Amino acid sequence: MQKIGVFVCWCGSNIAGTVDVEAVAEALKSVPGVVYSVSYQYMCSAAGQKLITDAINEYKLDGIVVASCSPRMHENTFRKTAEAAGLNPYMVEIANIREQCSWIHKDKEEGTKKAIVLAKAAVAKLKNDKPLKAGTSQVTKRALVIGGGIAGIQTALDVADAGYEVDIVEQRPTIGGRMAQLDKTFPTLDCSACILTPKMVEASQNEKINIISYAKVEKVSGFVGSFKATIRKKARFVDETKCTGCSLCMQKCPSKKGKDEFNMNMNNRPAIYIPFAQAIPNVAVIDPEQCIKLKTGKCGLCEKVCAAGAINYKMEDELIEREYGAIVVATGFKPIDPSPLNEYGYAENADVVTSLELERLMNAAGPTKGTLLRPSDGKHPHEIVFIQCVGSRCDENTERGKPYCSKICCMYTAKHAMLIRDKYPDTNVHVFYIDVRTPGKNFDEFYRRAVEQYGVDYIKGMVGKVAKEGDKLMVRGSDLINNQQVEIAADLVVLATAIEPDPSARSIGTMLTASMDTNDFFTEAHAKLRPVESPTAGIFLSGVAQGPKDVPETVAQASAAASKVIGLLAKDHLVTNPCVAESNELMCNGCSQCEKVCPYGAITYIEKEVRGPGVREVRRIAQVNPAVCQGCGACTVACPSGAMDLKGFSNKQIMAEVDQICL
Amino acid sequence: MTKETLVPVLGIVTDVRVDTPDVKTFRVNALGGGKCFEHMPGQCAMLSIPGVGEAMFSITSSPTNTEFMEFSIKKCGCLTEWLHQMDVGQMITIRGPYGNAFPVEGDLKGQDLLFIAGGIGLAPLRSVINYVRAKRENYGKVRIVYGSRSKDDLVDYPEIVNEWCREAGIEVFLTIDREQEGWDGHVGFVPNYVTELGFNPDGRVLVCGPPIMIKFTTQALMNLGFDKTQIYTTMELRMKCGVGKCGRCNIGDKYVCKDGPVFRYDELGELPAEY
Amino acid sequence: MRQFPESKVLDIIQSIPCPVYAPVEDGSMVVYGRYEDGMTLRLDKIATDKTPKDILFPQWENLMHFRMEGKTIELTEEKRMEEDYVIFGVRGCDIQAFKVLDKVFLSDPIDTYYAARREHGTIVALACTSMKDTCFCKNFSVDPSQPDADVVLWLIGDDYYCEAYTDKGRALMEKWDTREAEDGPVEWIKGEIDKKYESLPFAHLNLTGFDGEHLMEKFNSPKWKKLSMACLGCGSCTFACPTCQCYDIRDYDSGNGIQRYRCWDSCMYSDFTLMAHGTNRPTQLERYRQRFMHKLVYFPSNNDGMYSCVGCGRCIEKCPMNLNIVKVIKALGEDAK
Amino acid sequence: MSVTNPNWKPKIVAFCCNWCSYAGADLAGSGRMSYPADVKIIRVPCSCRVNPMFILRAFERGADGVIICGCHPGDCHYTSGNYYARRRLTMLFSMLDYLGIERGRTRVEWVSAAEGAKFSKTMNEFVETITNLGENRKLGDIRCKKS
Amino acid sequence: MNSIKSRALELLSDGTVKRVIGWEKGEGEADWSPALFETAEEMNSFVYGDYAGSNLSKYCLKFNLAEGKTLVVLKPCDTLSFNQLLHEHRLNREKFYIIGAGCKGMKDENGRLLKCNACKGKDFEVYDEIIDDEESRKPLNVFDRMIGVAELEKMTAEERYEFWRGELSRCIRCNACRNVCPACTCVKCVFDNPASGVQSKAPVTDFEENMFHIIRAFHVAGRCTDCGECSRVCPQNIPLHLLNRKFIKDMNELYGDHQAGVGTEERTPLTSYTKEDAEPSVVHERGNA
Repeated sequence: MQKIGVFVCWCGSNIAGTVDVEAVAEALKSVPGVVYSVSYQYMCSAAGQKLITDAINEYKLDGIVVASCSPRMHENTFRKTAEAAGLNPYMVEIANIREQCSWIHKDKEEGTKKAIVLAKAAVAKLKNDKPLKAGTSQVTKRALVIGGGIAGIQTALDVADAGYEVDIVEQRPTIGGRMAQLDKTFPTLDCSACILTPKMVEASQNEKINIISYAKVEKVSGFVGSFKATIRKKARFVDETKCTGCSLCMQKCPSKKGKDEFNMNMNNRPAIYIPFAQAIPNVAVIDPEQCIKLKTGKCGLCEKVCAAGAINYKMEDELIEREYGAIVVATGFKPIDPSPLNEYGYAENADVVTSLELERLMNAAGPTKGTLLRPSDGKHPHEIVFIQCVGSRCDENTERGKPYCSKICCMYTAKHAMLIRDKYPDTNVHVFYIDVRTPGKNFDEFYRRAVEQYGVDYIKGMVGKVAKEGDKLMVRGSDLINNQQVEIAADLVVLATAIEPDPSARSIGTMLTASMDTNDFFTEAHAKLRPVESPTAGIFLSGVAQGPKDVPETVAQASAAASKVIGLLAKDHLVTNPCVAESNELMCNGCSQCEKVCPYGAITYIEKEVRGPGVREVRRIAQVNPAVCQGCGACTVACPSGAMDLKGFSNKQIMAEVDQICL
Repeated sequence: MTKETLVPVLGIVTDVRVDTPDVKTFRVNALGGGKCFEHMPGQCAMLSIPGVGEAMFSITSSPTNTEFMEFSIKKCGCLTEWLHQMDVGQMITIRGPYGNAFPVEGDLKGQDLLFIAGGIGLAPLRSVINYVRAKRENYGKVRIVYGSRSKDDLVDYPEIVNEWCREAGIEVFLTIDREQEGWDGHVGFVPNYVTELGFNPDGRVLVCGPPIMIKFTTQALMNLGFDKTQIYTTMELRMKCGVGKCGRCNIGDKYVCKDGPVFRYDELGELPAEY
Repeated sequence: MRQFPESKVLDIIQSIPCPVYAPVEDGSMVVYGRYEDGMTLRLDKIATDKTPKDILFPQWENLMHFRMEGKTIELTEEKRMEEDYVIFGVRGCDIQAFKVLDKVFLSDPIDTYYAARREHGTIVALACTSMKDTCFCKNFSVDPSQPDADVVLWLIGDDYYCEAYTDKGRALMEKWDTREAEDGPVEWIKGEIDKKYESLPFAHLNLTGFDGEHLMEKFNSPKWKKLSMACLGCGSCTFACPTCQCYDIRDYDSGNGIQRYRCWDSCMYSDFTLMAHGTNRPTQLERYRQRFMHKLVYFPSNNDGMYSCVGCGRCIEKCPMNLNIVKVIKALGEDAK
Repeated sequence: MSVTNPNWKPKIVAFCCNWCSYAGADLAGSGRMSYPADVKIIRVPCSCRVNPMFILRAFERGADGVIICGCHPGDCHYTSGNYYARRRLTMLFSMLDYLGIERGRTRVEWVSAAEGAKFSKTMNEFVETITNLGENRKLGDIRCKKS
Repeated sequence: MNSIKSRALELLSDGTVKRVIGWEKGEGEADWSPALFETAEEMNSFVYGDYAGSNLSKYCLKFNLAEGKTLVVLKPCDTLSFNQLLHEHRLNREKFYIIGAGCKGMKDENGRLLKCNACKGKDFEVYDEIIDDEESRKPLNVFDRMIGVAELEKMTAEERYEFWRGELSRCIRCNACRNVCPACTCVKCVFDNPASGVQSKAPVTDFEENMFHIIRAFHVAGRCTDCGECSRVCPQNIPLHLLNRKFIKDMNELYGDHQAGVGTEERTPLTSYTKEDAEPSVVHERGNA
C-alpha cells in the first residue's frame, strides 16, 4: 500500500467559494493509501509548496495528489516541488477542481461531491503511477526560419546576433516578403523599402545566416532540439554563385509574357528575371513556364549574354537535409481574393483594385513608375473610393470572408488617402468604413490628420454595389450617420481586403504538428503568457502567421520569438517527456499494427530472445524510441494484446480513473 | 473430516522486517492477538489482499512460537509487490494451514539433520530449524548450509549469525555466489559447497531453493552417498487453491496441496517429470 | 413401483413446491434450466448441451465479499444454499458425474458451497430408453437402465414408471399424482436398454492399462504428440464435460467492495498452471495429456478405480476439431495389447 | 423513457485530449460557462489514446454516457491521432448500436482549445440526452450497481 | 484428392518438408480432424476432401519456429488467413510449403458449411503449388453474406438487444472462437492477462459476455478474413460471424472495400484514415434506432 498525500487548494475563494475544500480533504482521508490530507489557501504559493514539501518528508509520501486548478496551469509547479522534496516528479497527479469544478458549478454541495470524486480519481490514477525518469536529448544549435519576410528576417537577425546559425527558407526567389511590396509605412510615412532593404542586406551578409530562397520545407521529422528538415530548393536555372545580378539577361529575354508577381501581376516581366531591384539574393531566376529554351529547347539567349556563365538550363531541384534545434514559422499572409464578393465587381473591373495593388500603383518601382494611374486606361483618377473591411469581420456562418478583423486596413487606408490627397490635391477620396480602429502609438493622430488636414471623406456605411457605368464606377452605399443612400461616380475603387495566412501555412502546420485555428493562423501555446510559442515544443511563431499585425508588431514578435529560440539553443540538453509509449516484450506479437499508426516513426522491430515465466524464444518485437515518441498513444489502441502502453497514461491508470468516476 | 470454505480469517501485520532488497518478513497476528491458527513446519498458508490476489506462502516461523506467525516474502509479482508496500497495522486475509509438513515428529526424529537452502528457500526450512532448536533433545546434530547471490541476499542474516551460529550443536555454513567486499566467508554455489564440505551420508537432508539448485544439490548428495529416501524437499510453488481441488497441483496421481508440498525425493521419482 | 402418463409430466413438475431444474430449450440448445411456465421441456434429449453439473457447481459463484477502508478489511461470507430443489430427468451418466464431483468436493476438506447444494437437491433420474451413437457409459460402470438417484423414471410406452430409492425421493414422490404399477415392464425395458447399448459403436472400449500401475507408460507414450496436435486449447470439452471441475478463484473489485468468486477454469488453457515463476505444462501436449491422464489414470488411481469419464459423449459432439476421449482410449489402448 | 430510480443522476465520463478539448474545458471553466456536475473529465494525451475498452469499462462501472472530445480533424497535436480515433470510435459506436445499445449514450465531439462555449454547450446537450435516455441498464455490470 | 496426398508424401519423403499438416478421419464419417504427419507411415491416414473444413492457417503458428519446412494444405479461403498472418509478420513464408487445395465447398454432418455459403472465390492468395481440378474451380452458389447483418440492422434497437442477449447469454467463455481464430494470435490475450486490468475468465454477467465479444471483434476488425471458423466451432451455436461481418460491412461502406488477407498491403482500415472520413455520428443517423 502506497503512502499518498492529498493537498486541496482553496485558490482563495476561487475554489473554496463553491467547493467545501475542508470536506474534500476530510473525505480523502479514508481512501486506502491516503495517509495525509489537508487543504490550504494557495497551494501554489511558497507557503503552500512548503506544506507539500514538509508533508512529503514527514510522512515519507510515495506520491501526492494536488486538487487545485488545471494541470495545464500548475502541474509543472507541483512536479518541481515534489522533486525538490526528493519525490519522483511523475508521482504527482492533479485533480482539476477549479476550471472543471468550482468555476462551473454553483451549488456547493454538488461541487464538493464532484471535487471529491475528481480527487479520488486522481488518487486512483496515482496508485498506478510509476516513477518516471525523463531522458535527455541533444540540442542542435541551429534554427530554421520558414519565411523570409520582415518577421523571418528580424528573427533570423536576432538569433544570429546571439551567435547561432539560422537558415531562412523562403518560397519566393527573394526575401523581403510583403513589406518589400509596400510603398510607405504608417504612421510615419517612411519608405518601406528604405527601412527594409538594409535589413535584407544585413541578413545576407551575416555569416550565421544562410538564406535558402526559392525553396520550401518538404518534410520535418524529429522533435524539439533535434528536428530534421528536408528542404527542396527549386531549380533557378541560374547559378547563384556566379550570377552578378547585372540584369542584362532580363533585357535580352524574348519571352516577356510572364506576370510580374511582385507588382501584383499588373505588368509583365521576362522569363528570366530578378523580382525587384533590391532582391536578396540579387540573382536572376528562370520561370520555366515562360522560358522558350526550357519549353522548346530553342532560344538560349540569356546563356549567350551572361558574361558570368551563370545560366544552367539543366539545373534540377536540390534536396537539402539539415538538422535544427528550433523552427520558427514566419509564413506571413496574403490578401484574400475579393472576386467572390460580387458586389464589389473586382473580377469584372480593372479599376477596382486591392490595397496591395494600390501600393504597387503608387510605388516608384511599380507598373506605373509611381504615378497613380488607373489600370484600365492609364488616366489619372479624380474620384477614388476606398471600401473597408472587404472580407473581414464577416459573420462566421457565411462563406463571404473572414470572421476576424484584419487589423491593418484602417491604418493603411488612412495612409493611402493621405498620400493621394497630398500628391494629387485635385483628387477626391472617399472611405466607406464600418469602424475606424486606431489603437496604436500615433495611430489616431495619423487618422485625424487624414480627415482634418487632408480632407478625406470618411463615410460610415457599407457599400452595396460597385457597377461600371461608362468609364465611371458607380459606388452605391449607405451613409449611416446621415442616414441616407449615397452614390459616388468613382474613377478608382480600392478594396481594403482582408488578409489571410499564406496558403503554404496549412501544410507547414501539419508537417510541424503545430496546431492552427480554424482560419489557419497558428495557435500560440498560451494566448497571453506564451504568445510566440506553438503548443508543439520547439516551434515558434513570428509575424502574421500567428494573427494579423502591422510592421512594428511583427518586428516585436519576431524578436520575441528569437529570444525564445535563443533560450532554447543556449541549452546543451533538453529533458524529454518521459510519458512515452513502451512495449512489453513478453506480450508483443510483432504484428506491426502499432508501427502503422505511429505519426513519428518511433517504433521499430527487432528479433530478440524474450524470456519470461514459461517463455523463452526468439520473437519479433516492437521497440519504441523514447526520444522520438511524443506520447500520443495511437499505438496503444492499435495493439490488440495490450503490450503497448503509455507511461503516465497507462491503461491501468485510465481505467482506475474511470472506475472511480463511475462509482 | 474438516470443512473447507475457502473463507479466510483476518490477520493483522504487526511487524515488518526488511531482510534483503527484495525480501521482507512479515509478522502476522490474529485480530485479537495470538496466532491465526496452529501449523507444523513445512506447511503453508494462503495470504491475500482482496482485489489484488491470493497466493500461497510457507510459514517461516516455527510452530513453537506461540505468539505470532511469520512469512518471508520475496517480491516477484503483483500481490507480493503490494505486500511489500504494507505497513504495520495493515489487515490481510489468511487461510490454512495447507499441505503436509516435514516429518519432524516422525522420520526426522532422532536423526542428524542437514539443512540445505538457497535464497528465499530458507523460508520453509527456517520453520523446521527453529522447531528443532526448540526441541533440541529430540534430534541429533544440526548442520545448515545456506547460500545466496550475495551477502545482502541472505535472508534472516541477524538470526543466523546471532542465534544459530552461537548455539551448541548447530553448525552453519554460509556461502555466496560471487566475491564481495566485506565478506570473508565461503564463495561458491551451494551444490559445490556441499561437495566440498563432504558430509557423511547419514541422517536426513532437507533441501529447499530454486529448482536448479535442488537438482544439483541432490546430485551432489547422492555422489556423497546419500540415498533418495534420506532427502526431503518442498514444492509449495505448485500450490494454488490449497485444498487439492482446483486442478493445478496435480502431478501424476499426486496433489501437491494434499500429498505435498513436502516430498521425499524417492516419491518424486515415481511421478511424471512434470514439476 | 408407481406410474403416471407421459402427458402428465408437466403437471408433476409444476406440482413440485420447490425450484425444479430440468432439460429445457434455450435457442437451439438444450440445457438444464430452472423450469418456468412456457419453457419447452426436453426430457428426451440425450446428452444435453450443458450438463446438470452447472447446478451443483455453477460456472461462477460468489464465495465472499470484502470491504476495505484504510488498512482495515471487512469480510462477509456468501450464504450457502438453503433452499431445497429438484433436478429432474437426469441420465445415468450425469448422475455418475455427480459421484465423481462428490469425490472431489466432499473429500477432506469438504467444500461447503458444493456440499450445501448437494444436500438440498433431490435427483430424479431418467433411464435411457434411447441412446446416441456417441454414448459409451457402460465402459465406466454406469448403468443407463438403473441410474443411482433419489427417484428413477422409466418411459415405457406412454407412461412413466417411477420408483423412489431414498427418503428424499420418497418424500418427493409422495406428493405426485401416480398410481400403483407392476415391476414387470421396468424389468423388460432394462433388458431392452442393455440390448440397445450393445449395438452402439463405442459400447466396449479397451480400458486395459488405464490404471495407476501403468501411469508412467501411458504418460510417456509418444502418441500424445499426434493426438494433441489439433487441440486448440479451448475449453469447450471441459465446460461440456459433466465431471470437469477445475476452477479458479478470482476477485472482482466493483468499487463498492470486492467479490471473491469461483469460476470454472480449464486445464486446456495455456495459462492454467502459469504462475509467477512459470508453468509446468508449457505446451498443449502436456495440457492435453493432463486432461485425459487425469480422467483415465490419475483419478481412478486415487479413487478405487473410478474413472472420471462417464461416457456421455459430449466431448465427441462439442470438440471443434473432432478430438475426444474415445480417440485417446483407442490410441493408447492399443499400447496395452 | 423510464427513470425507475427517482434519485438517479446520470454519470457521464468525458475523455478529453490534453491539447484541445481539455484546454477547451478549462476555457469553459475560466469563462464560467456552466454545465452539470454529472460530467467528469478524464485527461488523455490524444483522442487516439481512448481505447474502446475504456469506454466499455465506463459503462461496466455504471456510466450512463461516454463522450470523447478531441481536436478538430486536421488539428491534432500529433497530426493524425484524431483521424484514427474517428475510425475506431465510428466502429465501436456502430457495434454498440448493432447490439441494441441506445444511440445517444456515446458521442464524439471535436472541441478546440478556443471553444470553451462549445464545450459547455456540448456537455449541456449531452447531459440532457442522457437524462432523457435514463439509466444505462443494457451495458452495465450488475455487480457495480450500488444496492 | 489422392494427388494431394501423393504429392505431400513425395515432398516429405524427399526431405523438402519435415512435416505435413493435413487432415485425418475420425470415428464418424464427418469427424475429420487436423493432423500432423511426420513420417511416410503416418501419411497413410492423410485425407483431403469434403470434410476438410477447418482452416489450418492457425496451426502454422505452432511450426513457425520449428526446424525445417512445414507443408500445409490450404483451401482458397484459408490462404487469405495465411496471407494476413504474413502481413502481420507472424509467419515466415520460407518455413512453409503451401499446397493450394481445390475446394468444392466443405461440409459437416449437417450439410454445407455456413462459411462456404459465403464463399469468397477460388483464388489462392499464396501458395507454392496448386492441386485442384475442373470442378473445384467452378464458383459456388453463394448467398449475400451480409444478409444476416442487414436483417439485424433492420430490427429496432430493442429487438437487436433482445436478439444478442439471447445469443450471447449462452456464451460459456470456452474461448473456442478465440483460439480457432487465425486473427486472434496474440501471444497473450488481454482477457488472459492479469496485468491488462480486463482479465476475465467466466461470463459472470451480461457485461462480461458483451465486453469479450465486442473487444474480440474490434481487435480483429480489418484483419478478420471472414473465415467463419468462430461460428463453426462455437459449442453454444452463437452466430459470432455476425459480429465480425458487421465490422466488415461497415468498413466496406465507410472506408471502401477491403478484404483482409488479399494482396500485399499491410494497412487495414483501422490503421489508415482519410481526412474526409465520416464522423462517428454517422452510425447514429442510419437505420433503426
